[in-house]
Amino acid sequence: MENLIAPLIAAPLLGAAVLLVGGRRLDRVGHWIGTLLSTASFVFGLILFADLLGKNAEHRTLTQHLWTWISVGGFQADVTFRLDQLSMTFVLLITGVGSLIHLYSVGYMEHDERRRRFFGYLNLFLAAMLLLVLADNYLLLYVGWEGVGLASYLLIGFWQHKPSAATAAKKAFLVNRVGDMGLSIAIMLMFTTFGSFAFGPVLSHTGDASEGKLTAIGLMLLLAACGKSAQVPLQSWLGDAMEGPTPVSALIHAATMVTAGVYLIVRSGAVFNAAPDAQLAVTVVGAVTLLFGAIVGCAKDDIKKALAGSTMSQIGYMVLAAGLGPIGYVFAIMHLVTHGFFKAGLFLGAGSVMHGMNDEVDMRRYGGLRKYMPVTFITFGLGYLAIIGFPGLSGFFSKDKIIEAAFAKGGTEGWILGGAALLGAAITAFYMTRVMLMTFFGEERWKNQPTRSPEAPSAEPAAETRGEHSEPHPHESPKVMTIPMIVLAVGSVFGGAFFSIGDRFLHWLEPVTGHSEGDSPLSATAVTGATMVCLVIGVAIAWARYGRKPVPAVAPRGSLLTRAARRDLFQDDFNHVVLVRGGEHLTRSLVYVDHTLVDGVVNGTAAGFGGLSGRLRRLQNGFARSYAVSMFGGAALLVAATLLMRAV
Amino acid sequence: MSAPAVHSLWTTAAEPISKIDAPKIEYGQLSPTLIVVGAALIGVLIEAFVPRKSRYYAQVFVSVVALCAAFAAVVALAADGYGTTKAHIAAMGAIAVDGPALFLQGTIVLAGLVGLFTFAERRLDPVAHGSRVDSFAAQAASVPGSDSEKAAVKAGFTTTEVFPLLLFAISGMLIFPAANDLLTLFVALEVFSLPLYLLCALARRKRLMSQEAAVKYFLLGAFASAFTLFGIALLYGYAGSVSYARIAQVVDGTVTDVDPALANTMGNDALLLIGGAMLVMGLLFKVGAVPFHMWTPDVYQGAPTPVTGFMAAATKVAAFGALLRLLYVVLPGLRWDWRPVMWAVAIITMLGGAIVAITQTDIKRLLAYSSIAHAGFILAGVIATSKDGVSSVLFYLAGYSFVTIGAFAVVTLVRDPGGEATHLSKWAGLGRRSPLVAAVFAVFLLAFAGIPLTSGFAGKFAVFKAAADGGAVPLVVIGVISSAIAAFFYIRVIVLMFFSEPKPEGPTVAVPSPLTMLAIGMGVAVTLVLGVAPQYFLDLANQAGVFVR
Amino acid sequence: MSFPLLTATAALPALGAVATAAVPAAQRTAAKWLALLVSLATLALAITVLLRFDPDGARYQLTESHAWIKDFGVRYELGVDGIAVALIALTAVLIPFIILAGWHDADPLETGSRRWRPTQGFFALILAVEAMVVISFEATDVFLFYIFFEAMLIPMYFLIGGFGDRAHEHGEETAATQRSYAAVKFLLYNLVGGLIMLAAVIGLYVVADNFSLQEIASARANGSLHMATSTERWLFLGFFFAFAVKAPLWPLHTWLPNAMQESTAPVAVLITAVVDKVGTFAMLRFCLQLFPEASRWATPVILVLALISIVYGALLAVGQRDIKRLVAYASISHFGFIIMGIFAMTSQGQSGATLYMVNHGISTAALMLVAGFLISRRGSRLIADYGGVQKVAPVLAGTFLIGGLATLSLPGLAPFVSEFLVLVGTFTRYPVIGIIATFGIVLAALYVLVLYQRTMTGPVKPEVSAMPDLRVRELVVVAPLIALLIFLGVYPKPVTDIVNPAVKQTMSDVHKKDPKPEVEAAK
Amino acid sequence: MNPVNYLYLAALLFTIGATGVLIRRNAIVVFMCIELMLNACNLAFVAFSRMHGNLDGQIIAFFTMVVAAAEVVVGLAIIVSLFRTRHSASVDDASLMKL
Repeated sequence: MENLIAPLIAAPLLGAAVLLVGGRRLDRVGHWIGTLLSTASFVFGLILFADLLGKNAEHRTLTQHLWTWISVGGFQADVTFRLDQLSMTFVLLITGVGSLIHLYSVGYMEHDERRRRFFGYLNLFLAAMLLLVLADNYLLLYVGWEGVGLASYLLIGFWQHKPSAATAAKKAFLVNRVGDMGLSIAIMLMFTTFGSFAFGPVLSHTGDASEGKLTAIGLMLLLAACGKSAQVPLQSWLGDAMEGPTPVSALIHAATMVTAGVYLIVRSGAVFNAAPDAQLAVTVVGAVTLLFGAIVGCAKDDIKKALAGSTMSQIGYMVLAAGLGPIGYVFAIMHLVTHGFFKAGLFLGAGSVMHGMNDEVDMRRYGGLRKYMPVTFITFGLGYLAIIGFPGLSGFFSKDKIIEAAFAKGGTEGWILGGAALLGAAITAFYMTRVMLMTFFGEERWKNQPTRSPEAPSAEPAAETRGEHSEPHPHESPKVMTIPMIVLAVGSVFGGAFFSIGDRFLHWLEPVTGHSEGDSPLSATAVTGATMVCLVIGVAIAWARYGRKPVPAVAPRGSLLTRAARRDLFQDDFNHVVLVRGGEHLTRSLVYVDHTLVDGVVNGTAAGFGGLSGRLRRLQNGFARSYAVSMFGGAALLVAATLLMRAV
Repeated sequence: MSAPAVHSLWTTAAEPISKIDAPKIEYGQLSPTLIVVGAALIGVLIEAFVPRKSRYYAQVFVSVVALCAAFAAVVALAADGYGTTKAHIAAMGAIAVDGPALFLQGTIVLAGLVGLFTFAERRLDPVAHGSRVDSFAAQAASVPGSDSEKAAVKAGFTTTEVFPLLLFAISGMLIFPAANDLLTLFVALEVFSLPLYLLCALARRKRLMSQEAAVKYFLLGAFASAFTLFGIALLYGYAGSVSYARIAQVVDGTVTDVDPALANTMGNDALLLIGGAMLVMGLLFKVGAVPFHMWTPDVYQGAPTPVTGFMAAATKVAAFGALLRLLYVVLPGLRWDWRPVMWAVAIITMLGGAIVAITQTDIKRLLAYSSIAHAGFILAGVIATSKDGVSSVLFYLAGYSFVTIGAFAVVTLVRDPGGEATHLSKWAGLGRRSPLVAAVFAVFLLAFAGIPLTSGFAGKFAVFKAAADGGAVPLVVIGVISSAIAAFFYIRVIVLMFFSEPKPEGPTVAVPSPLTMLAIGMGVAVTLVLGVAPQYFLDLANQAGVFVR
Repeated sequence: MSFPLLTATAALPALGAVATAAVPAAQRTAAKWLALLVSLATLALAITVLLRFDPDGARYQLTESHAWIKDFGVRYELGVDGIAVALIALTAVLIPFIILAGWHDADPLETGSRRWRPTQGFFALILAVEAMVVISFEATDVFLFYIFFEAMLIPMYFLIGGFGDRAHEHGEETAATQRSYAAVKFLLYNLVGGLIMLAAVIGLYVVADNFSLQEIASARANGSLHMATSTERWLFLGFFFAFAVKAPLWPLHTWLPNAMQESTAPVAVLITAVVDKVGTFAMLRFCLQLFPEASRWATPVILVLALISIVYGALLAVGQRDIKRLVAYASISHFGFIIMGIFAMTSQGQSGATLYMVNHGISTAALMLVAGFLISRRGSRLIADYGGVQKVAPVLAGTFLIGGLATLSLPGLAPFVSEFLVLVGTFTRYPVIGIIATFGIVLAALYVLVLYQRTMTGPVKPEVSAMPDLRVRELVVVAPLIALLIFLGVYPKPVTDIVNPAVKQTMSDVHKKDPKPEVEAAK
Repeated sequence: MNPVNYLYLAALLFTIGATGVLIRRNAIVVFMCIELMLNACNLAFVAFSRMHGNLDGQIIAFFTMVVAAAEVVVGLAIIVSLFRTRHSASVDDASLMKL
């Protein structure tokens, strides 16, 4: 049965190869090939899942060894796959959501002449992501890790003729590279510590290693996670990543890739368990990010950017949970899965809205769309309820558990983290309600709109290919797009309940991640109650600001905080000033140094000899008598020297 | 009369008339020299009696035959073992017949032969009034630009005297490294210098420069030989004899019969040191070592290019040969005195030659300075004072002389209306015009620069190796540095020839007669053979590495 | 006596060079085909060497030994270990692509007489370089190696100075002067290095009295040949200097940007992918084997210099405005990695370094050759002159991107394996240096992606709007290279298996062992 | 009289000759100075010959004379031709070639 793991990856990889090498002749069928292969991989996933369920909990780990990749001295890296409950969960999420989004893209990218390549990239992403979660050692994981980075680079920059897209893609890759640095250093540390970097040896020997080493490894892994999962301080790329086509944002930058960081941390749980300092760092990063993202999310008028902020914040929750150790691992993954459903749904909804609105992304130009695109409205609305944690929907279960766990951490830490989580919940409720209201309620601001203000965010120029820039005629999207949305909506409604009833998910995952009940200072009900209160407050404020009074079509200046949030709390400006400008100056000065100093020394020596030569040749003045003088002098010297030699 | 004094060819006349015994001369072993001298005399007779028309051919014929015969003789002697086992001192102590002597004589004769080819070249200069002319003045006596000169040119005169002069010079050079007493040394020095002075003055074009070169060369040369002679006098005063062996004995203090009468002067080290220094100075002048080098650029530039080539090659060989013999046979006991001094000379010669060459703009001057630098490299080998040193120098000289003649032969090919186009700017883009000539010249330059797979590298390696073995590591390092500097200007010429666009009014490359082709061809052949498979010649040099005492 | 395979591998291209040069002026195309065929035949021979080589056999195999210049203690001694085999294979693989890529680079300009035959010369010189590189990989006699190490400069020099990009932003006149400047700079730099090495070679002879690598190494090992510490260090420095110039190592690197910038892309590849490898190879074979103590003594300094090369080269690459210069500085950074790996003195480091030489050769070839195709289309090397190429020439852009990704050593492509091995190998012994070096991978991403963004993405520049996509010949050049990159990326075993034993030997030469991990967790 | 004095004289003459070569312009005079140096050498030879009581020195002196004569022949020929070309025998005028 484990022989089915490789095909799991191979299918989308094959798709990518065929679609990218195949060339124009595949243009007509390309997207169907892509969808087919990703679905195939999903089917493999289901078969394997069934197989795992058939086994009892202890034997639910399949490994498949293909070949030895690198072997030098003690350095041994195999191409081996490991399928256990954790990776299984991801496989299903990735291939499932992935296939849905493939389907959606068939409609969404219909008018793009480079659709074939788009699907090639999507397949490439699936393959890399699957490799990431199925790898049995960190180096192989690293391959997938950078592979998804590449795929996201290609997809963010898919509309390369847009400089903003190209820049965003580059930025995403670079920031991720910083994270990757962390991962590679972590691997080196593992090698020096354990003489190996395969999951088995490393995770089973954490007990024997010094805590210092483990903390170092943990922190490096955290750095990697920050890069991939857009956690503070490496979060800056996610907002710009929205330059990519919306399905990409849904799949890569909401459902799957950005959650890889969480996977890494949970997977390396053994390391973190043995390195409390590293764990603390993780929780802090998580808490900070969940607030950061939420705040940013509140201020964005670009619907995708707002959702991006929320993604950041939700992943913050997961990281926080993962940082809590065995208390939180399971819930981190659980939230990850539910989030995969509803956030993907939300993005697809947003895409559908834009699809109907000439790719308008400025929510201030939406309003009252519910009657024009009912399906989108309903699915989006369900996703909305799910994410804010409306009782009964999936977000409610998963997020609530995390908040509990945060308190269960105990001590002041517990209170702080829990408080942050609660606050986050409130803000989430606020900005999501804001999005909801601005998009589907209120008066129709897109009617007889003035010429768009230049600074207003303009998105997908596929518009050029796809119809005119006249007043939009909102309309529902075709089936091929709505069906995935519906499916995801269903998931986001029932997922949480399904997982939590009887702790299904807990029992499923526990063998891998381990689990322990913290001693919460608050009872579960208390936490839930608090969460509910926060939720209501958030919604209320949002309704007060955007539901009751009309939304101005041009963004008001807003409070200092708002403006800060619009500018991502100045994080980009900081990067720009410190890193970009500084880097430019550094390189420019180095170029100068290389040319004048290093090269100058060489040319200088040459010039020096030239000058010396010029001086010396003047002695050759053409007068025989001066030649005679030199001879005479020479003879004198010769004699003198000889005598001197004898004298001394 | 004290018996020991009576040992030398020159003093037999002092014997009482009654029992005169003819000096014993091993003609066979001196045959190379004698053949050349004889040919030279025949050449004089030809000048006297053969009608002008056929003189050229007669001269060339005689010279070629003579030189070939001389070389054959050298080879025969060597094969006969005179280079090794039978090595001894001939002509009553006047001339040594031993390895170095034969090796150098062979080199000189061959160099002379190749030089002769370039002398005899008559295709390069445009035909003057229906008669082919070589690169020598129509009539040396006539004033440049005067009617007499025009008349001479019109009459199609050529200075066929150059051939006997060449032969005389060669004969002198043959004796020079073989000379085994100071008088012979001096006579040989003059015998090959005087013809060269004259040859320098005989250029067909740019006669002013030619004459100036001759004057400078002559005056400075005479000046130098005066020093040499005084040095000889002092050494004679020191040792009471001019025979190398005798002086060496006195220097070593191994002399058996000290005549009390001489005690006051004999063994007076001041005499020895000053004399030795002056003598060495005379030789250093000939090899063109700094600071006695200043004549080289001017003379090389002014002299007719074939003469320059011959001079640059053969003179160096002969002079270094003599220097070796002097330092290894006469003054080895003085090693600790002259070595440091020679170190200094070698260093400033290497660096000076290389550095000044960088900014040269005339190809002949450039080659002159490069020859100075090479003199420095060879000196490094001379200083090694070991058998290796000797053989390495011999090898270097053999390789170097052919490269030099070849290079100057190429220079004669590049011409413009004013004669040879020696200014470097004129050489721009030569590689585009006539890739073959440029390539050949490039090969010579690379050999000069000591790039592997050329004789230059093998020689340089041999010399430096000997020097390093002799403990002169700093000398090697400086040698390496100066060869790096030298590489710079050789490369400059290559860049000029290949990488710069040819000038529209650039020079033309004359198609030479087989003679010059032969000269150049031999140059290339020797360069590559000595570069790729030097072993055989290294063996030769090794066997030839021992001086007879 | 068995068939002298190694000699043949070196002699074939040499003869081919002569033959190519002899092709009459009119038959230009014939010369090209001849050169191509010869290079392919050489490839065949190289593959035979690869197959005949037994990784677990004697250290040096297929050895040949003949007396040459016994006066200098020089023998004509050939023999290959795993490292040499790998590099010979690399050379033999790359040359055909170089020839094919340079197919039209040397078609004669109008100037010059009919006797001026640049095309024949161009391909003859390339083959000559191949011959010399191959034999210097094979030589196990220091002197023999030195001779070809030096002689190599001459054909390279003519290739750089004689043949440049067709179109030059400042016109042919300036181009010529800049070219010859670059050529002279290249030659003098390397000649100075070589001459200093010559002094060391002579010194070695004075000490060891022969030049046979094996004899000297074994004599040193069994103590029968003693070197004073200072002597050994001086000799080491003499050798290392030459190799560091060739490699090139900061601060001796400045000749490389000029040389690569001015020469045509194929020649640039020849320089950085093939010829420079001789330098790093020689460090591994000669410095470490002949002077183990001195090597260990110099390690810290060399590592720091290598580290500077890595960061410095990458930073300068970021700052370049000229595509070829950018690649050149990138190569400097990569050579930093190679040298670091060699002197980290761990098996991962040295195997990684060897693998790196191979991979860097292939990846640079891919990137540079595509860049060359790009430049030949637009007639400018300036990044600013491009933009939006991706839209008009997607295949070109794609291959260019893959080359770039290889250069930034993306996992899955060959360079990643070697780079990671070098990093790990360094890290295990020198953690700090390893970590700082890791910054190199971020900078690499920076310069590659900036280059790609500026040239390939964004709105289409009018000058490039009519740019044709890759032609068949060009695809034939690029596709195999990319295939090779991917293959060695996922399955480097064939190379590592050959290299590892040789590296084990070298490690024992320098009396170094891999540091042990803190916990013995592996199996 | 002590023969050593002759040596001093010889050295003196030699120096005078050398100085002459260095300071005089006229090629002829320079040449004469050289001849003077040669004669100084001869004097030295003869003196030494006397001191050593063997005839080598004297013989050498004769040879020197012969050589000097030959030198005169060649030298004068060159100098005269130079003079006829330039109408001046000044050594310094002949400085076309320099640097």
